[in-house]
Amino acid sequence: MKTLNNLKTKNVPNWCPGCGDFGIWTAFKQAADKEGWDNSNTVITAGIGCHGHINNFVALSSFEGLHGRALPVASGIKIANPRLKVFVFTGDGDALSEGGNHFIHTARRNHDLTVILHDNAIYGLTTGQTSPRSPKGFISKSTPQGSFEEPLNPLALAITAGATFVARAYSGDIDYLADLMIEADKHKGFAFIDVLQPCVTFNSMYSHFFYQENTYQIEADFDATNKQAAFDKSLEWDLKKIPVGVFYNVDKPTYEEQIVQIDKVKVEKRDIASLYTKYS
Amino acid sequence: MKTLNNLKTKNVPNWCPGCGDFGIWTAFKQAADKEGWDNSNTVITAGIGCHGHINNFVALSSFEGLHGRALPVASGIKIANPRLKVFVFTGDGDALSEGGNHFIHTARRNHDLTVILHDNAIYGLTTGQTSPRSPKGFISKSTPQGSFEEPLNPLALAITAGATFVARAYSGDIDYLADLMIEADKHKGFAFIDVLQPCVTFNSMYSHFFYQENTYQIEADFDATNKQAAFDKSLEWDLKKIPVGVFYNVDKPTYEEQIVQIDKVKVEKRDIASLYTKYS
Amino acid sequence: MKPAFTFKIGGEAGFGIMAAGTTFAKVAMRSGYYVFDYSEYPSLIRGGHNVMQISVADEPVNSQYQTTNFLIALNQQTLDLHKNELIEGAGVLYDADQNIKVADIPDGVDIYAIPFTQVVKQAGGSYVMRNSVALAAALALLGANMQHLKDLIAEEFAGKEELIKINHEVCEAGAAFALEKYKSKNILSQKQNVVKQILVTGNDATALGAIAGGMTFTSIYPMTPTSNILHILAPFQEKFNFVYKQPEDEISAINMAIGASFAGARAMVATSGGGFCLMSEGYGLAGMTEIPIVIIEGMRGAPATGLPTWTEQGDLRFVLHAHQGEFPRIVLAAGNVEDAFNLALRAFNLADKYQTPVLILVDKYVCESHMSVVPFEYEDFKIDRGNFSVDKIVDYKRYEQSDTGVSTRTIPGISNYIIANSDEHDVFGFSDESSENRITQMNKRMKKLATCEETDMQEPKVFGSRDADISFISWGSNKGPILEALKSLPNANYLHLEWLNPFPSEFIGDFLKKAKRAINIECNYSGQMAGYIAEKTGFRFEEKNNFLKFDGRPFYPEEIVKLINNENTK
Amino acid sequence: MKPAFTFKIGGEAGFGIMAAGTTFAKVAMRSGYYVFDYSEYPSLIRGGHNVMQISVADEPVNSQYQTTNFLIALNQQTLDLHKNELIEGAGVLYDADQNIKVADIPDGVDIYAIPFTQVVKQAGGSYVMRNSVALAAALALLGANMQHLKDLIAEEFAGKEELIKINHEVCEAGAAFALEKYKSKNILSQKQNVVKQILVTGNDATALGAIAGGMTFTSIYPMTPTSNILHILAPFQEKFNFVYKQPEDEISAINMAIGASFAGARAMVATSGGGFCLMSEGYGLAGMTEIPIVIIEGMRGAPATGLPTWTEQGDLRFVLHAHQGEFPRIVLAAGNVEDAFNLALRAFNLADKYQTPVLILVDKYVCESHMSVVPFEYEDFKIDRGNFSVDKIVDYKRYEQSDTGVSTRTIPGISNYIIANSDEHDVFGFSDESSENRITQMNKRMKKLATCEETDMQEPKVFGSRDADISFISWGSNKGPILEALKSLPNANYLHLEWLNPFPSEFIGDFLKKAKRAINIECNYSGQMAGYIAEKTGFRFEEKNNFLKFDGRPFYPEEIVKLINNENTK
Ligand SMILES: Cc1ncc(C[n+]2csc(CCOP(=O)(O)OP(=O)(O)O)c2C)c(N)n1
Ligand SMILES: Cc1ncc(C[n+]2csc(CCOP(=O)(O)OP(=O)(O)O)c2C)c(N)n1
Ligand code: SF4
Ligand code: SF4
Ligand SMILES: [Mg+2]
Ligand SMILES: [Mg+2]
Repeated sequence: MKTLNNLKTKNVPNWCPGCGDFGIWTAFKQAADKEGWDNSNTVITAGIGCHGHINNFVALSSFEGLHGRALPVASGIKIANPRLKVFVFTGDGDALSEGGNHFIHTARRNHDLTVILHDNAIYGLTTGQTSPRSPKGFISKSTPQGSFEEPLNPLALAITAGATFVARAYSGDIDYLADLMIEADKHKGFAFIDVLQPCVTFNSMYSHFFYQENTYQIEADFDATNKQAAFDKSLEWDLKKIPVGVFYNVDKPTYEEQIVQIDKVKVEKRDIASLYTKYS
Repeated sequence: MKTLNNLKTKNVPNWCPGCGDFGIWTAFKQAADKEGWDNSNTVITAGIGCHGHINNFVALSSFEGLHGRALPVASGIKIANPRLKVFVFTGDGDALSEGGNHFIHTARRNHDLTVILHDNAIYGLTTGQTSPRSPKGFISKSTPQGSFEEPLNPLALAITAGATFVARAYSGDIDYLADLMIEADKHKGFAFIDVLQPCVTFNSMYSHFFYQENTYQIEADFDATNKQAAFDKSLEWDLKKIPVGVFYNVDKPTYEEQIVQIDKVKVEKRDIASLYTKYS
Repeated sequence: MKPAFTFKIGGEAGFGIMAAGTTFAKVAMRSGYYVFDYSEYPSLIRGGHNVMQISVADEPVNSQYQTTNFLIALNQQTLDLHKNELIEGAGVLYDADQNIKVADIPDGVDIYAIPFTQVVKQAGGSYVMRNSVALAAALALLGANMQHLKDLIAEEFAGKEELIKINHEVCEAGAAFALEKYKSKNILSQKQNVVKQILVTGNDATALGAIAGGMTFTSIYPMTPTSNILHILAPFQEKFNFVYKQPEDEISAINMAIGASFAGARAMVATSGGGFCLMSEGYGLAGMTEIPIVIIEGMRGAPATGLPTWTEQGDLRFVLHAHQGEFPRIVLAAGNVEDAFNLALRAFNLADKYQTPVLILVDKYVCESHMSVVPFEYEDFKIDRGNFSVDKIVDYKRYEQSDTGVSTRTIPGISNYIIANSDEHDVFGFSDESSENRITQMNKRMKKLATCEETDMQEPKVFGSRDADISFISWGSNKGPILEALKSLPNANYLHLEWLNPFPSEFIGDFLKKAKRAINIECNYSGQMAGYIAEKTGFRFEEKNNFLKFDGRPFYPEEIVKLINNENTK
Repeated sequence: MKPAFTFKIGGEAGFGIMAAGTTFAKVAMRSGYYVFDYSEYPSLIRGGHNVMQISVADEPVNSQYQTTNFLIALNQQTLDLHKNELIEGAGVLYDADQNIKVADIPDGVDIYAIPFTQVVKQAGGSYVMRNSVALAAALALLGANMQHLKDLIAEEFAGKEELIKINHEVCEAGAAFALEKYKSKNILSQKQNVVKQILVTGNDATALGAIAGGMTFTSIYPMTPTSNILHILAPFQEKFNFVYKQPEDEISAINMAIGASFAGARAMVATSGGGFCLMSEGYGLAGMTEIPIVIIEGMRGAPATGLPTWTEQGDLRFVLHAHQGEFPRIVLAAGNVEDAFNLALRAFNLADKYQTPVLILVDKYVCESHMSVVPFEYEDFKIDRGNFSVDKIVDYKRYEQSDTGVSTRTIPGISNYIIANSDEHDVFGFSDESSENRITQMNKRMKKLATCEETDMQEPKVFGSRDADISFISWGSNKGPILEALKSLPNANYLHLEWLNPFPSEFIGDFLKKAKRAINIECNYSGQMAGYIAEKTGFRFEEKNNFLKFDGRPFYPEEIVKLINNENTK
């Protein structure tokens, strides 16, 4: 089993000091350590953005592809080898803007993936433009007059589209986030964690302080198997009233357990003679 | 004002006899006739699919672009000339599969469009493949073993994403559909009508008979201003229990009324000297 | 003399024209003939004009012809559109129950009036069986072995005895009516020695090649002219143990395929130009991350939605240059169904060997035209996964330098640490923007193309004699019409280009330099191959030697022959 | 002798290197010098090495240089990486408060040790003002007019008197400390005659050109190196009455722009190669529906995510051939900020005139490098919307034939019936798949390119004497380094290509035929322009005459000079 230490790579994380991505990184390594996620059983995919740099800092096999396309790559990996744990690290620009179509369709198919959204409500890597998570009125380089658009609600969207595990955590709450990651991994199907991740450089609105002040843990008796209740809960977003926890958690067949099982490396020449009748 | 007759073009509709698209076409012409939608005030955009052929059969200025891209073209038109009524005719493959990303983002921005989904739960023009609206287990050329995927719920998706008017009708109920189109047009903001449109050639499951038997009109006292209620209602889909009517209807500022108003044709050479200070 | 007998059936879209045509072709094939068919139809489910032409010959036949020897007209429009194709001695069969005007059929053409509906009714059949009457009557008049038609019906309706019986009766009635009223000709008579053949389209051949070649994953978003590949593959997933996935769009298609390939699968996608636009970002991603994938790109009339059900060869330059910057891409073009099978079969080995995308260009003409061929032979073919290891490798370097440019590939999940990174990366896969690393990795990747050129690239084939007066040069599906034209042009030969990248520039340059007169033939507006040859070899075609066509129709052998003969008599 | 003084400042990303460098450049410009700057930084928000070099000269200066005359090292890494660029008589200024090793600075270089933090503290400033100390010290040591620095600070913090005061004090302290300890040189002294100049990047110039040229709609999804265009434009929407829309992706960007243009707006998009992949389907849609749009394509290291913050010219062939089939596209490339302004300004007229996409190729080097130029002159420029009518037209035919290929365009909403259709269409816009119609419409569309070639295409410019021994030929941002190299190569001239499609083949062919020795210079792997020239003119560059670079760095004038000189002495 890998230890926290040997998940390190030769690269030192170069996120801005204080960036919420450090919390996600630490939580993931902690969970990996606890659960024994290593190169015998795990692969990660990442989008393009500050979040995507994570693949340079975790010594697990990884695929950092194109902006917005981490999900289809992950689905392809999982179909080819369902025994792999597949983690997807994506950003709000990556998953909800450029890759919005994949987000809803990957959820609806219930691919057995764990998807971690670095939700900083900003385009970090391109130096600060409004994202689909930025609130109405948000001022940034791309909306100097304030954004005119309602943000997307990634939890409601995931629930609506067909995700079977939907949760939220704040990136600073490392132990809880690590536990959620473990739970999401154990869940069979599309497991989605919206991580409230402060971008200390380009989004002063959603700071660590803001999330520390305004989040609360979902009630212990909340029924996470009820879609309507989950949807209602996901609409809550107000001062002191941002719920974190598991919103939705139901059992459904995963995409991978329904389809033909191919062997990841067994590639054989095939005899097609039996098909000729049709063409004769 | 145009009459039903002079909205005709030189082309005779060539949908399959019995196709639900005839109903949509007729309802639209009826509404146009009643409301005076003509080339002085209206433009239509269409996707690629059987549905998209409609632009050849209605004598209104039209843009039939690429598969999946009717919505961004429509948004561009509306931004450039907010006085135009813009109708979007799209298919379930067009709007929910190829164009799924535009669907959620156009809804969330509340562009002032009327979007008519020819929802036949199939890819018609490409001769019958499973669509994101086809039910689980659906057998088609692309899923001969039955589809493994849960369908998308376009109403729930529209409500979640931020549409402000969300309704459903059966294409055979022409008068009602025409009335809905008029109401949707009058609505300020993203107005979406999911039209249950039988494809008599490739989808025998959702026939005219099926919809005639299984739809019911939403209760008169239903509160369409309540998002949660609308969402709950949109989840209903069962034998004898497919609601039609207005699910959601709220007032919010449209995208176009918030942004800078450009004049559609006023293009002027501009003096940039005032900007030089910044660069000096 | 035209080296084939050409049969045509036309009518309104949605009335089973293609099915009837294919049945005719199979009867001819089972009777010992070679056949080729070509169909035209609009981008509509119903309405519009559908037509299918079948060339039948004693020797292998490679294309359609402009003239028609026998026409079945299911409606007036068919007659109007095609009557002038009828040549001396031809026959035309039409529905006498309709008010069809036959007044201006050319002289010397036999006219067969058969009341389709009446015959069907009398035989106790239903309206939808009218095509069977027409087909049976035509076959009878051509002296065909009617047992083949009966067999085909029995195979189609296998298990439904009632349907078989009534269809057989309808056919018999049609044949009887025709023979009673008209004299039969001895044209399609049963041959003694029947070579076993199959009747396949380019799409069939591609799908079969992919199955034979060991494909384990494919994601295809439907798009004419390659949608049929998915229709052919989807039912056989369990039988052959592969996954077909219908994705939400083409972007997802190629990224899923890349993911699957990264995890060890043999992956393929198929699309047309519009979908390929959306794949173009993933195309280069595969190049950069060195992931093998096979891409089938089926060209059609363009730009934009264009002429969705018509043919063109306008995407040559696009696929050669799609995506920002440069990466090694192997680009091949299929000339006919046999090529389509062989290229699809072998593309997976090439992709694995060079760990990069292999793209096969086809077009509507080759994708959807049937040709009869002897069953595909690939005994010598072996799966070659290239430098691929499932061993545990310590200090593994995914992008290590090597003489060939190829490094050892492994897969996740077997304790190797493998990094794929779309950023420029070092030998491990970590992002590295230094000048030295950039140069090393670019050279490494591009080296693969040079290796492929030396090791795997095939010389183009020359058909016909080496020292001809006229040398045609072309690529893709023009192969068919050109080979047919050669039958009438003994002084011409043909250089067929299959490898487009890497490109056999030297061979081509030599050939062209030696050619007495070289003529470039292409189905696109500007002569893209002519430009490519000029760039690569320095040889420039004079304008009069560029035969171009861009109206969505393939070349006809007669057009090629006429162009040459007219010039010669000037 | 190097015709410029080169100043460099380097340190860790996120520490205001670019801001300090730009301030230095402005001081020089306001003192009457010409400046050019070039910066390098990784694709990270923090960490990694940032560096900016400013060339200062008495004459217009067009590029960076390999050698450095004055270096500010904010950290050890900067010294290590750049010390060898320092030439005899150069100076290096570093932070004496850090434990920086200066041991192996080359001989003959003046070393200035300034304790940044200490000076800041003593002046009562805060840690973030350390760059001000460095800058003030450097400017003082170079004999600059310190008032410019003070003015720039006052402008930056306008309205915040406290901040201005303390920054001024910090600067004064920095200058005083330096002058006390070291001797000042007379290098950046104030000139008497100061020509009014502005300091702009290619992105600035493009944005300004678009504003001046009447753009009314733009949708840009952020992507290096063109994101700054949106940052520049967004704040001025109300002032100049246009809309900037941030779309969900690049597909939406181009389709929105097409919709806006259809409705009458002047529309633009901007992206880089990866985003352009996603736009490539819309590119041809605009071509097919004959909708004017302007596309800015900013190249960077590729393929895939590649080298996002580095330069390359690898997308030439891609933009020339992107999209299935063929349609008329006008492709231009900007050589420097003045060209960027002029091309953006005029692109809208071209797009409207030919009712088709106009694409401007830029690259990271021109997009993000500042150059000082006299304010843009465009008095003679007039808006030309081409054949555009807002009258009511009876029996309107959107795609009517004409001699030029251009037909009358109108807009929806004014009672005209106008149909845009991505299918092949007839004169009205209705779908039409007939052969005759197809040929007519293809010829009509492509005719526009021929018209443009005759009417609007500009001859390429030759810099330097017509009969030189060496003729450089290149395109895009290489213009800068080549023009600088010419200053040291009196026997060389330079043919700069701005129009890439239509392409001035005849002019270029003539020029190359006459050239004693023609050398192609490009920042890409395979020499795409060389290939294009071979295709279009028949002229083929020998391998030794292809100067190619593909490591993400632009050419340096010294490299070009050295290549020539080394060869001459061989
Ligand atoms: C096709 C494409 N378009 C645009 C970009 C430029 N780009 C890189 S990262 C990014 C957005 C990043 O935002 P997000 O996904 O929220 O990640 P963050 O940096 O905030 O973690 C963009 C637009 C790209 N790489 N590819
Ligand atoms: C980029 C692209 N991919 C694929 C296609 C092929 N195509 C044409 S219509 C269509 C689907 C039509 O389905 P839908 O939108 O539901 O329309 P319907 O025919 O059912 O009305 C597809 C896949 C295309 N034209 N463009
Ligand atoms: S820019 Fe924001 S998201 Fe990116 S590393 Fe810095 S703090 Fe984190
Ligand atoms: S295929 Fe279906 S959707 Fe298309 S025209 Fe026919 S019935 Fe209508
Ligand atoms: Mg983000
Ligand atoms: Mg549909």
